[in-house]
Amino acid sequence: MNFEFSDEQNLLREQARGFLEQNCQPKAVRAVLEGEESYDYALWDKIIEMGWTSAVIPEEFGGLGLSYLELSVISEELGRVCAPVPFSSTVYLLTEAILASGSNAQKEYWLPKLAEGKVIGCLALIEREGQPTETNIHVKFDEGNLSGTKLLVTDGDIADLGVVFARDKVGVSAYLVDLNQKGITRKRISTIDPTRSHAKIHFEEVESELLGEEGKGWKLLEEIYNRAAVLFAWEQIGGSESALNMAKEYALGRFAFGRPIGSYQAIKHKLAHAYVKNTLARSNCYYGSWALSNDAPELAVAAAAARISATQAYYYAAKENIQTHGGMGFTWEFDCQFPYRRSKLLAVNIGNEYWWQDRLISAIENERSA
Amino acid sequence: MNFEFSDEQNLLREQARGFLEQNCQPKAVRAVLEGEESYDYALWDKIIEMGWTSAVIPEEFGGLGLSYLELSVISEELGRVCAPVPFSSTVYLLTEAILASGSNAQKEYWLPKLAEGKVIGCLALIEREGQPTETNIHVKFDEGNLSGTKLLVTDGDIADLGVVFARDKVGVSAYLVDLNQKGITRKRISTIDPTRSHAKIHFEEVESELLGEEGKGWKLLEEIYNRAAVLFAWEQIGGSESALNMAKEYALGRFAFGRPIGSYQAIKHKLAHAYVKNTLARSNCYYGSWALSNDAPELAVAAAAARISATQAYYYAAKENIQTHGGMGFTWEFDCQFPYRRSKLLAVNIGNEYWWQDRLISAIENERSA
Amino acid sequence: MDFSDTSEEAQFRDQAQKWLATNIPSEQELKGMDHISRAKLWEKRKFDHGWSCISWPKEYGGQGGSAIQEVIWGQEESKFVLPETNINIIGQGMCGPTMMAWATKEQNRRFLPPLASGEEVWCQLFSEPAGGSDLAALRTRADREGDDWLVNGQKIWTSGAHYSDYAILVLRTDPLVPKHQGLSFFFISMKSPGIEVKPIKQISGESNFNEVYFTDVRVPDSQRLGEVGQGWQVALTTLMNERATIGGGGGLGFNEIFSLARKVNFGPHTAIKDIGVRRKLADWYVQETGLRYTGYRALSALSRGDLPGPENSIGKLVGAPKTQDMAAFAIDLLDGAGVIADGEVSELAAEFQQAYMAAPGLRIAGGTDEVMANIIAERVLGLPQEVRVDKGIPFNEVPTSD
Amino acid sequence: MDFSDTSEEAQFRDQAQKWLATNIPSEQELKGMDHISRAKLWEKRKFDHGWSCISWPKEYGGQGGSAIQEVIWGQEESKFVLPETNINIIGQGMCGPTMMAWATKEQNRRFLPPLASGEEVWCQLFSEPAGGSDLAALRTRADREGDDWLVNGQKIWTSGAHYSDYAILVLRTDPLVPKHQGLSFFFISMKSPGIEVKPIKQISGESNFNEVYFTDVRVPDSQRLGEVGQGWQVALTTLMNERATIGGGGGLGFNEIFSLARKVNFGPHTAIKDIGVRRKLADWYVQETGLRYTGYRALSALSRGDLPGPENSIGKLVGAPKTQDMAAFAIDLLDGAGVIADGEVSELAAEFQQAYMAAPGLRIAGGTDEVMANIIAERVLGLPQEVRVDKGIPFNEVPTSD
Repeated sequence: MNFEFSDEQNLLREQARGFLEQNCQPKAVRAVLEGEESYDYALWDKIIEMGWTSAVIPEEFGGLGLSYLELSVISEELGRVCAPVPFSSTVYLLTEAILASGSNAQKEYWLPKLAEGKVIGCLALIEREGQPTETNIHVKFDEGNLSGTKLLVTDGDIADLGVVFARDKVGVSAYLVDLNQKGITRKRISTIDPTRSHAKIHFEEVESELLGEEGKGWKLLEEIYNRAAVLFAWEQIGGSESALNMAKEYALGRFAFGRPIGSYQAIKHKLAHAYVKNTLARSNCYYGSWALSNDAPELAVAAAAARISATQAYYYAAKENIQTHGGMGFTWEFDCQFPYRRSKLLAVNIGNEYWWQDRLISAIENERSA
Repeated sequence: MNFEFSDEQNLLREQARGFLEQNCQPKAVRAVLEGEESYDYALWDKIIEMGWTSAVIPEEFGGLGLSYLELSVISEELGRVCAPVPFSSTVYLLTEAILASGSNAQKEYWLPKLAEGKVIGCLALIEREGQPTETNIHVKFDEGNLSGTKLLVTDGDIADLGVVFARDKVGVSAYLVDLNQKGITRKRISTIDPTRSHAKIHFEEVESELLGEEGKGWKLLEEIYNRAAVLFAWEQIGGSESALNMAKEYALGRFAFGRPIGSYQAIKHKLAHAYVKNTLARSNCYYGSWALSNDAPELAVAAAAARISATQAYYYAAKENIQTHGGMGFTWEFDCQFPYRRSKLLAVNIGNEYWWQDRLISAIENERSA
Repeated sequence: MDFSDTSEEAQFRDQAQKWLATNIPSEQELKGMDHISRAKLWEKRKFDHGWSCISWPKEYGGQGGSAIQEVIWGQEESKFVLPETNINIIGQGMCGPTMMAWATKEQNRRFLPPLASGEEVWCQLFSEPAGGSDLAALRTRADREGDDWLVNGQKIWTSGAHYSDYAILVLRTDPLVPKHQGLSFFFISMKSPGIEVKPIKQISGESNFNEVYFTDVRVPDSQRLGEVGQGWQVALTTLMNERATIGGGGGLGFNEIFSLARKVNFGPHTAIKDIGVRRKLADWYVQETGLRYTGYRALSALSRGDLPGPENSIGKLVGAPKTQDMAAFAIDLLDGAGVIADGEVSELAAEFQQAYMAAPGLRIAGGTDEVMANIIAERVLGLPQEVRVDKGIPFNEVPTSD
Repeated sequence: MDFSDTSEEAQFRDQAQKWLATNIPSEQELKGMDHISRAKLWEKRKFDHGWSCISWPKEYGGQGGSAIQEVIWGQEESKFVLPETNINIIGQGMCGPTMMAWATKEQNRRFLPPLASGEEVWCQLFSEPAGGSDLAALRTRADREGDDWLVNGQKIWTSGAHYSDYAILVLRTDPLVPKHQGLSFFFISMKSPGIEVKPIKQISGESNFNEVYFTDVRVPDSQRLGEVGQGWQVALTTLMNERATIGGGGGLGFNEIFSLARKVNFGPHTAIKDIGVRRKLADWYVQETGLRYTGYRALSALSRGDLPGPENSIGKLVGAPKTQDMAAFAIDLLDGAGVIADGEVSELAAEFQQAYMAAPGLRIAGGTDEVMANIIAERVLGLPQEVRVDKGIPFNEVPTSD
């Protein structure tokens, strides 16, 4: 039994944490929160230099060819600091989409660019409020051109390349769209988490290229989501643990009635429960990473379990961190808002908890009927 | 605004409580729990003498003609002591069924007997595990005779008269069945709450009489349930408050580390939350009683709200009462088991919480679409 | 058991309705006025026609009415679209009653009528950065100098400090005695030299509160309420009124989520058809009706002449986390698009997001969830207080973080 | 990251599997034996073939193996239907390690081998009626008389007391010093005159525990472990092993509810089609896998040679209330018929009911939910202990209820 990260992976974690402590301090997150910029350019450039965006891209395409265990470590650390960069859109969603179903030509063209960090990516799915389903995709692909509006695209205002889900003659398919061409109008949108950037994108007869099989877009989406869910969950775990740490530090230092508030059971048990939720979610993430890195048939179940428990843990830790801070917790000047905002963004970014719960049970039903 | 019980009703409450403190002490409940008898005969006789079984039966049929507010008060007090008597089956279910849809002849024949306490009643619906629905009723009525098996009937082994739901030519209908006739086999069944009595009943071509409209049995059932739900909820509230009181008294008297366990926030907040749940449920019950006693169109919503919140409150108070007692709480010799058992029995006795939640939202949808 | 007014109550309600129907200022009349002026205009009009501070004595600008009349007025007033929320709600709800209990007749004759008429606005200066739930651990000190006291320190979480004319405040006049014994209570002009007000920005982007800094601010000893060292007892008068003034949760409730669930898609159908959604909705509904009817029961007691008890803490304890969970759930229902804060892009989403960001404040301001649970456990159930390690220890020797 | 054994571990597992495959006694062989004899037969057979107390030193009847080998053995053994549950689990898991740490070599050579072979059964006598979560508040006293101690008082919650040969126990040897300082630790023959064992009936109807009464029971001073007054430190050795011995929740888990939901009707379809049921199931599933993989991580640490930490309290804290809620939910799913306790009338219902009645015990025995949360808060997160009003006070002056 060796259900642990290796020494090398733990070393990578230390390096990553040290790097982010230096290059992604709370004031850097705050600068994006309060400022005009869509993301932290300097940090993004350094992340590219570190090779993180190319971690799981095979060496033949210019990547580092590392496993998903290494990427998991990086994801957790990025989540811990609420990094204001388009990492998840580029790496977990776009790169994964191309790795999963790109043609050789597409891989040869785009993967080296992604590995070099020359391309920011995004996934464009959502057209309206509520749960996206195959039947409510209305962006249209016809005779080589794509038209319509995607209501909310994370990193959509800064991305160079998007996977866009559209209806064509066969059904719903995924299309690769160069976002720096004519016919595209992007409107930046303010969201619950201004440390990440979002846009509404309108396509007007825009050239695009089929990704994967025609009419199999929804299956591809679920495949991408299964893989991305594990990495998103690691970001959530990182954030959740950071929220718990903030709360714990505050509870140790803040006094009421002559003793630290951390000595009151109301606070102690609150934080103990946060720790329990984090630990269970983390262990589910271990299993998710194992399944992801081994391309195991258990991935559907493992990804859903990691995703659900991490979503629940992060919400709890983020809100109870503010609660533990009392009045100061909900002031703008305190950093408690970072995980509170980010937890909600990540909670709905690739389908909400309820959707994943249903998928989990379906996956278990499949496993057991097989 | 006078959203309170009247002075007379509060006086009735005091009398009822005093009566039950004397005639239904824990040792009486324990005697039924541990003994062979189906219910507390002596208590039941005295309850009949007090006129409680005849409370809402109109004076013309020999009843007291009181309102449902008085009956609510009695229900709460019976619930408080986990009274081991067939009150709910006889009064909330059978009597209500006859009041709601009995023919004049049926009323004239049965109501005076019920008022006098000569008849114990029951409602026979359940034929298998899982939620009963109109389609899974298989007990059959054909040419004046009823045949088939009801899996679980509360008070079925001691009842004289039952409302039995059966399938006939038109659909599902309710039938009045004299249970003291030939062709009926009853098997007493042990359940989670041995302080109440249960039976499996087999009917073999048994004479029975239509109650209400043919084929409208399910509608009648829902109507009976709406009315009974308020009274069941009062029993639940009484039990829940009693569980909280037991926990509170124990928390005040039990010391750990040199101070009462009730001074620890883990216990304080647990009990505070039980109090909050009880209070909200009680207020919903007030509204339920108002709707019931005024035959208000709001009854469907009011009954469901009372039922749901009382079910949730009772489960919480009953289990956390044991938890507050620590090791002694789960010993046979302590009385913590009474509310724990009873809470679960009442929770599923007229449809579980989930069924009521769905009914509540349906009732709200109806209100708002009207 | 019924919901109707007594005949006197019904008559009063009728009068109130009639007056309101013809006296709410039109938008025309308010045109160009800022929110302070709008609010003051309405307060003054109510005062002039005898509808302000209904339960106060007449000599102090009130109407000598009953508590239930006050409630009936509030119910009727809330049915109309008013020019502005009452900026003097703390002044009239908390400062006024405290003055009545502790100030001299002369002071009350001078200060209460303009408070009732809205011409002068009051605020309350209790909380401090080091205090929090431990309100009495406040440090802002007042040192005697002749007939005056010199005030130095900082208050926080003050609503309306920037437009208030007067304030009530508790100060530490003796740090060498145990916490509760070294406090004294004053009222003060907010125009006094040395007072500086700074708004606090919340994570919701709003600024409902202020920090108030004191640098050698003079307050005459004649403006002391109660004896020197008796400040905590005076403060309790104020706090007893706080529970009555500060209500349940925020605006978000069952209706909003119910209506959202009928609009948005969840899997193959609208969310309201999802049985899991229905169950969540049912749970919230019964909490809300439970709170509503608990309120009716409290009103009935009020109508009978009883005082509201600490049971009212239930409203906040249930309402605030419920609002937070509902807002989080609404965003979930909206799924990916739920994060949109821009009302022009998604009106639906922006509304719930605001609630999500404001909810943490609801769980803290006016007493945290934890404090509310303590209040219920101690004052309703009679469970023992926390062990108090600061009991009997001179304030300046109580352990703190700094 | 992988789930496979190291090559040594694999080899050991292989040997274990092979031996188990041919050595489990047949029902034929066990025919007519009571449960004690069945259990002892199996323990003795394991011992004779070198599969008992694997991590104990050889001279004490063990195999000198590693902690991970112990775990592997347990995994493999649990795959078979055994004659009986191990009646010496507390003896081998808790009493043995305590003896090893504190008894003399001679004592260990005498007592440990028959404990390992199951020929002698041991139990643990710590809890008392007045103690509960405050274990050290025990009152059963031992008074010195020559070379012996005279024991008087009552212990409670003792598993297996009625068939045990020996016991370890903590006694109060000095009530005049503070709580933890007045305790001493002994081992004792359960056959000593003056010991009376009475079973405790639980609400589930089972009797898994006993009360043990002591009336002038003599225990030789040579059977004291540790110094006089050092009993609490010795007890901590035992308790550290308790966490490793007592596992997570009870038998009820996701699989049972999942399978129930596929069988019973809920509204118009089977319960598993109900989206609300699916969500509840999903939540329980992720808790269970979370616990399982947390266990894998702990095993990995064990395999590396690290000691298990207080993180393991998670299993009980999560598992026990989950079992309770699952049992309650299962009864709800079965609806009205869910209350049937008679397995002949409804096999389906009776199973969950038993779990419902046993669950309250799971949340209490071996440390209440509240104690587990305290352990995590204090020992994992490093938050401060409760304020201790009994600290430094002579035991007989600490406030109690009587």
